[in-house]
Amino acid sequence: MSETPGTHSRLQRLSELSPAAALGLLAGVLLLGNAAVQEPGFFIDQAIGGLVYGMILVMISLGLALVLGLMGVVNFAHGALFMLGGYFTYAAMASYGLPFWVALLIAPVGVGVVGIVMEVIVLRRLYGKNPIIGLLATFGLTLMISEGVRFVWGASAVQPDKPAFLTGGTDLLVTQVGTYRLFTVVVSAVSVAAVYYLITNTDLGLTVRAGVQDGEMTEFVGVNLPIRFTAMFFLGSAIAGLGGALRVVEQGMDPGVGQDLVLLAFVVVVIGGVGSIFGSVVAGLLVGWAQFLVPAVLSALAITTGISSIDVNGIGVLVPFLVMIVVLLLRPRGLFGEEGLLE
Amino acid sequence: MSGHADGQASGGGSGGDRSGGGGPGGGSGGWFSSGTVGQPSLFERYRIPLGLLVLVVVLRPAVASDILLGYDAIASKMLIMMLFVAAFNLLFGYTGLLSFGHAMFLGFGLYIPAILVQNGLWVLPAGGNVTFFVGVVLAVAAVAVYSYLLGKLIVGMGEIYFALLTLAFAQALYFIVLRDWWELTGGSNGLSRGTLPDFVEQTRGAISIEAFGLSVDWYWVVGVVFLLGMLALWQLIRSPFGRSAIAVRENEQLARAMGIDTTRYKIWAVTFSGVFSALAGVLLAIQNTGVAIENLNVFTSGDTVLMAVLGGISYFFGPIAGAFTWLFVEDFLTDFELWQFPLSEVTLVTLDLGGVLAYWQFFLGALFVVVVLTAPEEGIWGYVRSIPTWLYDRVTEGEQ
Amino acid sequence: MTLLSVEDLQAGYETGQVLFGVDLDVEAGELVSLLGRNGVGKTTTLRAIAGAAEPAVLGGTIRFDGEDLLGTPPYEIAGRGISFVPEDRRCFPRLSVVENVRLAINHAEDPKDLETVLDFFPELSEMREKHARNMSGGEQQMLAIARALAANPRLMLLDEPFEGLAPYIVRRIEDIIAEINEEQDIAVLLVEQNVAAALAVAGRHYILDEGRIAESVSTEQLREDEEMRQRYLGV
Amino acid sequence: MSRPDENEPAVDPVASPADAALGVDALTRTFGEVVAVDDVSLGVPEGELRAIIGPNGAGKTTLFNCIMGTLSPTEGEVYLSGTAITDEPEERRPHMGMARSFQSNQLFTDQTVLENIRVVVQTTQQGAFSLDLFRSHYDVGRERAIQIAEVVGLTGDLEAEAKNLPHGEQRRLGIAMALATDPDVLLLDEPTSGMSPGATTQTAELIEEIHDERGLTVVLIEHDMDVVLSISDRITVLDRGNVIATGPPDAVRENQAVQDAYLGGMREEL
Repeated sequence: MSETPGTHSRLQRLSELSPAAALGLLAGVLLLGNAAVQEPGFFIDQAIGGLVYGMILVMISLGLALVLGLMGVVNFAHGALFMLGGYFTYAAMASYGLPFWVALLIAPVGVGVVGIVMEVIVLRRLYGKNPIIGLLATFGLTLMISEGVRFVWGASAVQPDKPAFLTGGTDLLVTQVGTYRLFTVVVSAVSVAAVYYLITNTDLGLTVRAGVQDGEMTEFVGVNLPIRFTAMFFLGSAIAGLGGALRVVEQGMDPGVGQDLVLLAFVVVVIGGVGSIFGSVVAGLLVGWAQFLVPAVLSALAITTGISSIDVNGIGVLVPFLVMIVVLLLRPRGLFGEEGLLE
Repeated sequence: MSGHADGQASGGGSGGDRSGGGGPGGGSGGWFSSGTVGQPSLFERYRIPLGLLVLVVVLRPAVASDILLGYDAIASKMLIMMLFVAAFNLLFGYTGLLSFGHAMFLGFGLYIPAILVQNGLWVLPAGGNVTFFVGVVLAVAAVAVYSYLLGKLIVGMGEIYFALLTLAFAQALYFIVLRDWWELTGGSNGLSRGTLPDFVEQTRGAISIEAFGLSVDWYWVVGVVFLLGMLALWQLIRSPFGRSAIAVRENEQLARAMGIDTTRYKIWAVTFSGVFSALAGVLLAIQNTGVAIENLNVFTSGDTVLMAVLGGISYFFGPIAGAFTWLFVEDFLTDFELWQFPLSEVTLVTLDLGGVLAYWQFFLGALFVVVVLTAPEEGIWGYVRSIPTWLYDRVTEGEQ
Repeated sequence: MTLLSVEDLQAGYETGQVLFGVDLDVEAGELVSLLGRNGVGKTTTLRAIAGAAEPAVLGGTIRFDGEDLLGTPPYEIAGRGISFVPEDRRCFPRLSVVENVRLAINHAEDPKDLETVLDFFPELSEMREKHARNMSGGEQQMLAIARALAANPRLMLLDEPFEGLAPYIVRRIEDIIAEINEEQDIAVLLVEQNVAAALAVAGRHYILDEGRIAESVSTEQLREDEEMRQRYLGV
Repeated sequence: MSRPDENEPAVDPVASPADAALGVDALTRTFGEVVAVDDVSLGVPEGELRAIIGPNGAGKTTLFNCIMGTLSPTEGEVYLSGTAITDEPEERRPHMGMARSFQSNQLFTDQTVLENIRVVVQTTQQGAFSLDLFRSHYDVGRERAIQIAEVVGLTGDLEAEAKNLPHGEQRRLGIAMALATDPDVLLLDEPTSGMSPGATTQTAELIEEIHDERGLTVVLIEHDMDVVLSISDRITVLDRGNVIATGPPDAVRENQAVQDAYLGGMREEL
């Protein structure tokens, strides 16, 4: 995982695509244009929906990519941590009557603490081992967290009340967007930027990057690595918790959400390229948009061509998987993946 | 030391059904000794088929007894899940590929025969009916082609990718079935009655098979298919093909350097695993008298992994032990409310555990984590197997 | 003053014991070499001093500045003033030159200044942003030494710093080591197979054979005693 | 078998690598900007026991991996009995007549000694892939595997699991598995590393025996100069990715470039 010198070189590498891929890209742009012309209102709604959803995906994938790229552990429990963030927020607001702001602070910290417990008791034993073992162990943890949540909050969905000042809509010239959705996008973008800064520009980021490349040597240089790995895991968990907190207010939360979303997050990480934080951000947005825009594109195409069967109902959920299969066929390492990681 | 004791030790302690062990340990000595170097005794050679036979005969009366579950309908389901998890473990335990989406293969067996029986083959003229058996054959053919192509696509990308990609493919397939664009799968309702072949009879919840004027209990039908399937898996593992696959799992770099085409062995292992899983799916459809979409979702896939690892992936009987434990615990604990000690007749302590035990998966998850962290390849069966050796060691210690 | 004192050190790996009682001392500011053929336990000795998880220490003592080092985690040993330059350099391949050095600076009690370190290695200051994996063997060796120097240690452990390097680079590294030792007054324990290079820089030599110190000699003695060189070093 | 003349100078006797039993032509392998093997050419005549020596980091193992197809060379060709095999996948090469043993212990660790060898015999008999499903593995390649175990002296441990063998026997098992591919050219990567002096001598004798009795072409990477000088027909010296000398042991021992590079740059003052 080397983030320092190069977003540019990365984009350059991406530009070395084959003519066929370039042609595909052109076709994509044309299809999007068609959709924007045919049903502008629907298109913009979907684009914004995709952005909000993509940002949530980025939040989940980011923590997953951090732990995977830096510590080499495939954390299946990451979705469960996201879910837990939602439930903590719900508990803080609905059961303890705390204001939304406070809950937004408590939930990530709480999830981070759960993350620390997980790291100290379980994950610490997995560094440097076969990632499959990590996947299995964290899968067991997922089961425990889901059952725990079911035990405490029951199996049905929960949703706290939206804070009053975020309930309305905001005019964005062409369309109106829920203020809360904008809020989600802003908070996500700020957290992504903060994480990126942390990894590339702070000592914590430097030591953890070094620790992944050569843990023993990092300790020889004088770094107390275990504590730093724990800190990094706290961070990854806290971001997932924040994502959950943002989502529960908008859409509610049930014990099954974690498993569904962690799967999507894996898809995002695989598309972005294992080991690349930057890739996860790009892929998260890409998947979010694809999921929302493909239906718009198909709907517009159905209008243009007059063939109504093109407009497949509910194709959106399949889109991330189709994107992943296409990306892997063209670039087995994902968009920005590095050679040799997890192979 | 007597020959008898020697046989005990080598049978219980080393080699045997361990996927890693090339041949049973001990070699000479034992009940049916052949005596030459490297040639196991007949007993050791056919220990696994014998064990399977005993299992089928004993399982139903055992679970039906009051000490255990007290009802026998679960026995056939246990056998089906054992076959399914064993098919999964052909891939994970013997080839080293962790499939996190194994429910999709099960789904082929669940859905395809039912869909074909209900709708006929679209290539045939209207009314081109498909019998159940033809449906099964086509399902197996379909799953073979699908898993072969899937394997070809994703097997070369590394273990973790394989796990994540099988998960993703399974999920994609799940969504397709759920959305039911072609009105074949019944979406979230699944497929119920009418999809079953007409030789299946149901009377007061018990299933039997009517054929050639005979009525055969469903359990014995499952037992026979289970035996055939498991024996085929066993033969696969002991065949030269299976040994190469094990070599691939043990040390892929070395295997390639020694001239083994590791990629092709992996692809074919995926294929065989898919076929046997689909076979379990066919049985499950009849067992449940219909198809529920839950059998296709990510939780079913996850449970499969849990059962295999809990049971012990390096042993042939590991998945069997795992599936048994899982279903037993599920049934036992969810029905269990009052814990009376030591016996219900003479109770000293009574505990109401119903509230906690409803969340039994929490404890199973914890047990699973412990197994993965301490002995990821041993599981319950590894533990059970070590008991005779341990006892034997204690006894001989005393003699010396 | 005796800075490092190793007594009756016994250590080994899962595959078997390697060290069967190593005794050696390094005085403050001294440059000592530890010589021996392949596989006699030179690297094992250094790793044991640096506090690596492997080998396991089975007996004996390691004292630094009078304090027992056994059981101390490697990062604390580094903190007490011992820098380790292991075999194969082990620069962080996907960190830049500056990041490699800064890591050491960030985690030492009384580090040197980044620019001071880079000034000491003009070759490296020309490639500040280059990733270590893209550097030649000699450049990596300099970076590994620079990283160790940045922590401003009292003792530097060097494991075969001349291995696989071209002769003119060997001379350059020899000069660097001599300078570090003489001008900066840092004690050095140098493990080598390259007898000539060791003779050129070190004043005193231990010869390790089958896990024990077989001889402790001065440079002059080793130069003159061809029979000893032949017996233990094959030269 | 070509035994070199005692007075032969330190040059490679085979003019063209394409004519040799094993040939390497202008092979280069780089990792990033690091050149591990730099334009190396070699020709090993049929039946020769060739040692490749050089200090750590000279590029010996990289060269080996390029020859065996574990790594693909950046440039250059590899020839086996006159056929260019550079683009053949790694798993094809044992079937073409070349086999290797690994430097670090690479075994099927949980399997018995017999099964380790047997699975290689089976692969040699059946090819890189075979859907042989209906027989038992007991019936394929067992006798042959036992014979090979006898050659390397592992008969007493046939049923022991490979991971439980002592280090020296594990290395011999590695050699046995390479032999089981029935090779014409055998490549051994530091077969005596980490061995006691006694075991080293035994292994050297074993290698010599295999070479003499079977007329194999053997290429050997080795650190221990005594072993190399006593058993090899010719020695090739690598230094920093280049061949600096090739010739019979005595010629190489006397060669000045070798003295400088390998034996630690013997200077006048030493």
